[in-house]
Amino acid sequence: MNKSFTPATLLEIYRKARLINLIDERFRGLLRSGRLAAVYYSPRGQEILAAAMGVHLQSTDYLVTTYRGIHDQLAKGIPLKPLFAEYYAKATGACKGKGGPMHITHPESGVMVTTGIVGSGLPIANGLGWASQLKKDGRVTLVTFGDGASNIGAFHEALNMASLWKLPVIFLCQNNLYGESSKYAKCTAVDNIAERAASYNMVGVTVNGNDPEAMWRASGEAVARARAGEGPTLIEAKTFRFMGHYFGDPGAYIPKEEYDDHMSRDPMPITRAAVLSGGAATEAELDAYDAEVNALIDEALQFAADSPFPDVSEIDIDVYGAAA
Amino acid sequence: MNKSFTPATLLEIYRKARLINLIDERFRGLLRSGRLAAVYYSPRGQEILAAAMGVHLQSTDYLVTTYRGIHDQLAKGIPLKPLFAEYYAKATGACKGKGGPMHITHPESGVMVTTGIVGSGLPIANGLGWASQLKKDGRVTLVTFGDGASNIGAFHEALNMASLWKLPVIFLCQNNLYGESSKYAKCTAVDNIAERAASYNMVGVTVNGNDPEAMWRASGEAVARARAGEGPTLIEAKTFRFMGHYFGDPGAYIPKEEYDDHMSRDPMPITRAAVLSGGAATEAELDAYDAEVNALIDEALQFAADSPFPDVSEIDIDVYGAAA
Amino acid sequence: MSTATAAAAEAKPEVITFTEAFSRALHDAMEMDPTVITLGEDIGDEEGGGIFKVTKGLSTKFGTDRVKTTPISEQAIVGAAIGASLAGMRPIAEIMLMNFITVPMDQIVNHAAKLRFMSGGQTHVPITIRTRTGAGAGTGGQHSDMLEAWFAHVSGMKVVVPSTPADAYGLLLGCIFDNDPCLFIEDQLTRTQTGPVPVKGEIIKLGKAHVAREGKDVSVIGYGRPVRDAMVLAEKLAAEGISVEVVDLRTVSPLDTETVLKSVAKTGRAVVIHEAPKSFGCGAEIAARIQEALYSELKAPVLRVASRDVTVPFSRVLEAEYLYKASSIEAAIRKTLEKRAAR
Amino acid sequence: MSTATAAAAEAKPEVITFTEAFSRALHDAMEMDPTVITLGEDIGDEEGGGIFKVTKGLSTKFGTDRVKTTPISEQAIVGAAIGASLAGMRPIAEIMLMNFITVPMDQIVNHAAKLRFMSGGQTHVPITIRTRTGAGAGTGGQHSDMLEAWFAHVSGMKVVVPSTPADAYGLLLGCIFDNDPCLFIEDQLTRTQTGPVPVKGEIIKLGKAHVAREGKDVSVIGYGRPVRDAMVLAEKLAAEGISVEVVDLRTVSPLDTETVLKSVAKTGRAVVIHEAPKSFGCGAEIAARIQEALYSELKAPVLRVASRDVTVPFSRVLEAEYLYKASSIEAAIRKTLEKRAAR
Ligand SMILES: Cc1ncc(C[n+]2csc(CCOP(=O)(O)OP(=O)(O)O)c2C)c(N)n1
Ligand SMILES: Cc1ncc(C[n+]2csc(CCOP(=O)(O)OP(=O)(O)O)c2C)c(N)n1
Ligand SMILES: [Mg+2]
Ligand SMILES: [Mg+2]
Repeated sequence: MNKSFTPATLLEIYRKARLINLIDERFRGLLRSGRLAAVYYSPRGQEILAAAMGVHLQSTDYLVTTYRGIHDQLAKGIPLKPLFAEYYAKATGACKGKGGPMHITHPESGVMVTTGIVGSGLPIANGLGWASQLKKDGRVTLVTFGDGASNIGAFHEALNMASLWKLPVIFLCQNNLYGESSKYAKCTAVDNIAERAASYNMVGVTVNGNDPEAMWRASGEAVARARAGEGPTLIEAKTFRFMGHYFGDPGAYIPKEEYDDHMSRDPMPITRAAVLSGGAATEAELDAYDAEVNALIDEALQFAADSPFPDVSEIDIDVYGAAA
Repeated sequence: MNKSFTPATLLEIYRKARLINLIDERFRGLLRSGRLAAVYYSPRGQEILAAAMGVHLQSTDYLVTTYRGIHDQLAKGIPLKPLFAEYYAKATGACKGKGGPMHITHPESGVMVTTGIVGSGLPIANGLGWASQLKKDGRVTLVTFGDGASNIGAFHEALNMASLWKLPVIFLCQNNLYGESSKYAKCTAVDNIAERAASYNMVGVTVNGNDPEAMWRASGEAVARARAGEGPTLIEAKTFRFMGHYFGDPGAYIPKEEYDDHMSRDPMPITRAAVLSGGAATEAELDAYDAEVNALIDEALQFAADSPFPDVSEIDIDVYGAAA
Repeated sequence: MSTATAAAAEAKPEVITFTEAFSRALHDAMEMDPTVITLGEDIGDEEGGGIFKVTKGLSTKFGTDRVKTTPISEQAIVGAAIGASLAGMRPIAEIMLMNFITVPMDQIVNHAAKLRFMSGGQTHVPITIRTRTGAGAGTGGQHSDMLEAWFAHVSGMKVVVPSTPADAYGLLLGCIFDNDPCLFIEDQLTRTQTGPVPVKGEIIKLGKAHVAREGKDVSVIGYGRPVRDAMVLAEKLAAEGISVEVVDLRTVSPLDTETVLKSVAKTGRAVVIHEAPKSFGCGAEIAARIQEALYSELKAPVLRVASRDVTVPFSRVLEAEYLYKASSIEAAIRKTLEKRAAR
Repeated sequence: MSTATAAAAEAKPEVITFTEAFSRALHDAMEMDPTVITLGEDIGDEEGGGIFKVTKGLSTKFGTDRVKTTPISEQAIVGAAIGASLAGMRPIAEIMLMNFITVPMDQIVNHAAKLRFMSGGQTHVPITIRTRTGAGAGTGGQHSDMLEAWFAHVSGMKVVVPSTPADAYGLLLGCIFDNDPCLFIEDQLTRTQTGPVPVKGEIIKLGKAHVAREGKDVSVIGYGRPVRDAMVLAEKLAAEGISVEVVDLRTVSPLDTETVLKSVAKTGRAVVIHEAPKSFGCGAEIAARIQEALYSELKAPVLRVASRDVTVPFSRVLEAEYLYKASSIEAAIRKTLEKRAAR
């Protein structure tokens, strides 16, 4: 795929990433002030990679993500109201308040599974890909996971099967250098996770996930490969987790120099500057976009806040379906 | 390790392999005639690799093997009487007739675990290696498994951990090209399993397991590496399974040409010829060895046949130990 | 009989084995519905159609896209079934033997069973996991376990165990076309035993127990292999004038409490049977429900007959000692009939 | 009091939390016995000493060879514990949350629990698997399950659930120094609650239930968190003249039937409680044994109070509805005391 990376594409990526960024900031504010009480795994620092992948996907494509998945879900196009309402545990939430942040599901936007179990999304993604292969619907399945997940058995079984069956699946490993409080090198006996693709005769690429163009190219190639029926790809997007594992994690285990070094390369301001220097948008336009997004956030938060909690009768619903 | 491969070493390997070979032939005869009734997974064709590894090990080293493990157990030095009696389900069996062929255990000869679950021995081997590392007892742990096992999650988790912790473990994959009735290529998305070692920064070697010298060198290097505390090795020993998956399996799924081609390279007669041409032994001496082994087999079979079945009271013993 | 019916009789044997019943259900389901697909180890015809030949012919007839032989990767097998079901398929995943189901427990319990609820009903997981097991084959501790109690304890799952070939056919179809994850357990010991031929395409709905034999003195409640023993015993005891009612649960979970209580309310006595070890097994739940609901009606304590609380031994002598015995079922039935001081 | 005892009192606080109790048991065990080692995700001090700080200080004090932070590889974690135990060590494996124990089920069930039996007693597996769980924290369907019933159904395993910090300390030591594989379950909801300080090094032997409060009208039998509710209720009901005996199982399996039956034989009434969903849970086994052994002594059916048979919901409104309620325990106690027609 040698489509050229235009300023317009950069802007599109920035806008998606900025949406994620503004929502994450707002959520952390709400959590800090106690107005929102929910488990929360901030995607801060990982916005660009999700956005650069997202611009290649259609709403009919499938996404399987994790507890740290709000950036993937937003990049996939999930609407704010059902998403926020689910965080607020409300009846109007995507999952009626029954799933919560770790289990966001929204089939209309292709968000099929959000799992709280490390590595478990990968085998499921294969099944979605198998169905697409059978139906010849041309859909691509994106499954995202962390560096720590690359050490669990499900990763191995899933990549081997995906390669054997040439499934239209993209395995996106977001290597943010930590799994909870454990350092990458202490848990992962390989320099670059993408090298593991060789164990499955699979294409594997390591890319700087915080570089919009590099991430956009790697993603585009993987999506094109999948759509063409040429099989899966393992993308390792190097990035960093700025806000600790979960909201409230002081991240004391991260050496200050390491943290500052990454912070100094925060992809959001860098990308914003690139958009401006590229001429795709002016300061004023970007500020206007922020205002626009903030208005949407306000509206969705209001919706979530105003919505009722699920009725207790919901407890016995959705346990089993109507018998076939 | 550049010890030279002498005719004496070849003879030693041949003798171990021949012991396995003669016992396997006898067992299949007994099963055919119905005088032995037990699940049996023949190692026919895989004798040399087990023997060439075995000559490097001491009785204090640990072995973790599988249902197809009789060649590994014999190469490790398990005595015939408790082994045969266990196949005969007798009270004098290594496991008092409670474990059976798939669960042979004999700590005195280092046979710590025999599992019937594919891939499950690998994580356990790491623990034995960890204990040796803590005790600094210089022991090596050998864990053997098949090509099919290289596709299960436990394989991945175990190799990653072994490499991170530099454990004194040797992962010996006996690639006999089939997992039950499934062909290697249909299940395993890599040309050579040893390539998977790269996913764990581990040394990986693919060797012709039916070639005594090549297998002896690869094994010696791995054992030396483990003893020196330089970490684990993944050895892929290419071989072939001549007698189907289990005793009674007609092996109809193996194309005749493929089978005949491998049969024409049966390592037992070839190695016997090499021993003779190498001058380490004469026809007469090898025949005498066979007679000697057959006498031991007769004796052990008699012992097994004459032994009593376990008393029914055994049912409630060995469920829990005496409280600490 | 007319030559026509004679021909029909010829064309269609009077009985089939469990294996044939499992196989027919798979063939018919795949024929009935193109969304039915299946995967598992060695199931394709290139591999001989499965270790017990249950899937023989499927890959040839329906193609290797719908019938996939997999690597030895149980987590990937169940995960693929789940994912495909989310996209509208009805996958059937084979786990060769039940002890290997310990490998994909996360996929089954944390995902298949919970996704409908956690998604607020937006998605559901209509998969069937076929597995086989059973003690008595001399395969020892890691190849014989009945673990159905684990899954019965997991809401969202359905657990089904047939006791006749006809039930096996109808219930397997019931699982395949049910809209929730079903665990279907095949007994490896009785697989060559025969029974009447089921009606093609006739589904047995899940969740209903079946009164396999009516009686008035004591209710024997169970599922799977032991129910076959109970039917034989019931016949034998009838000669002595002891009238045994046999309730075959068919679906172990969700449990059809209504049918069970109706029977025991009538007989006043209950013996609960299963092959799995007794302690913390499914029989405990059945007994607990009966004694709670029918305290005043019970003429005797609810008794349980099951296998011993130990690992399945290899040696036949010990394996026989491990396994529940028909004689123990008979003894339990007689015990419930003994006179006893009323409370 | 003398200045000496005053100083002692100062040096040693009167109460400790569950978390402190777990932590002390680990520290003391590693100090007492050099073969005690531990591994798990994020447990080292470089990682902050574990998500709830239970393992804090261990790696610094005993070294990173004996205290190993692992990759996210539960099968490898439990397998390594098993292997090391076969070589004479006493490993403690931490599975961060109980839902993740679905991943290493094969290692636990097919290996840890069976090796002693399958080897004819030549080897055994003295490992302790520490895990934590519990609903009420708003973490939803994949982070709250109580799955102890699965393990209670597996012979060879011991399942332990403490209800006080002192028990937590003594029972965790009991698991570590026991010669069989033990599953030790820590409740994440009560971890900051306090109780009397245990005696250093004092082991509570496994397999014995504890009569936490004597009474004569009704026996409340359970383990873990609900036992704490029962103790409060017993106090409250005593004021009304209802004398409640509370039996804390401590070891869920193997079950101390003797102590349970002794209590119910005395009171004639039983209420069985646990947090896990009711159906096919451990309470069923307890109820089944009681009704079988004490048919004539029971003055009322054995009642069970447990959580709902559904996935743990995220929304607090629903989560509260899912969870067993102290009020339900009280209602059950009163129900067993109602007059009823004798049989
Ligand atoms: C099987 C399993 N083990 C452990 C956990 C606990 N856990 C949740 S997130 C996490 C770290 C995951 O790290 P990584 O895969 O790098 O993803 P990240 O959080 O960095 O995005 C762990 C250990 C889990 N959820 N599932
Ligand atoms: C987890 C698990 N899945 C499936 C099986 C059934 N099974 C037993 S042996 C076998 C084939 C193993 O093939 P391979 O690893 O190549 O070893 P080989 O038998 O060829 O020596 C299978 C699928 C099992 N024992 N364990
Ligand atoms: Mg990470
Ligand atoms: Mg093989």
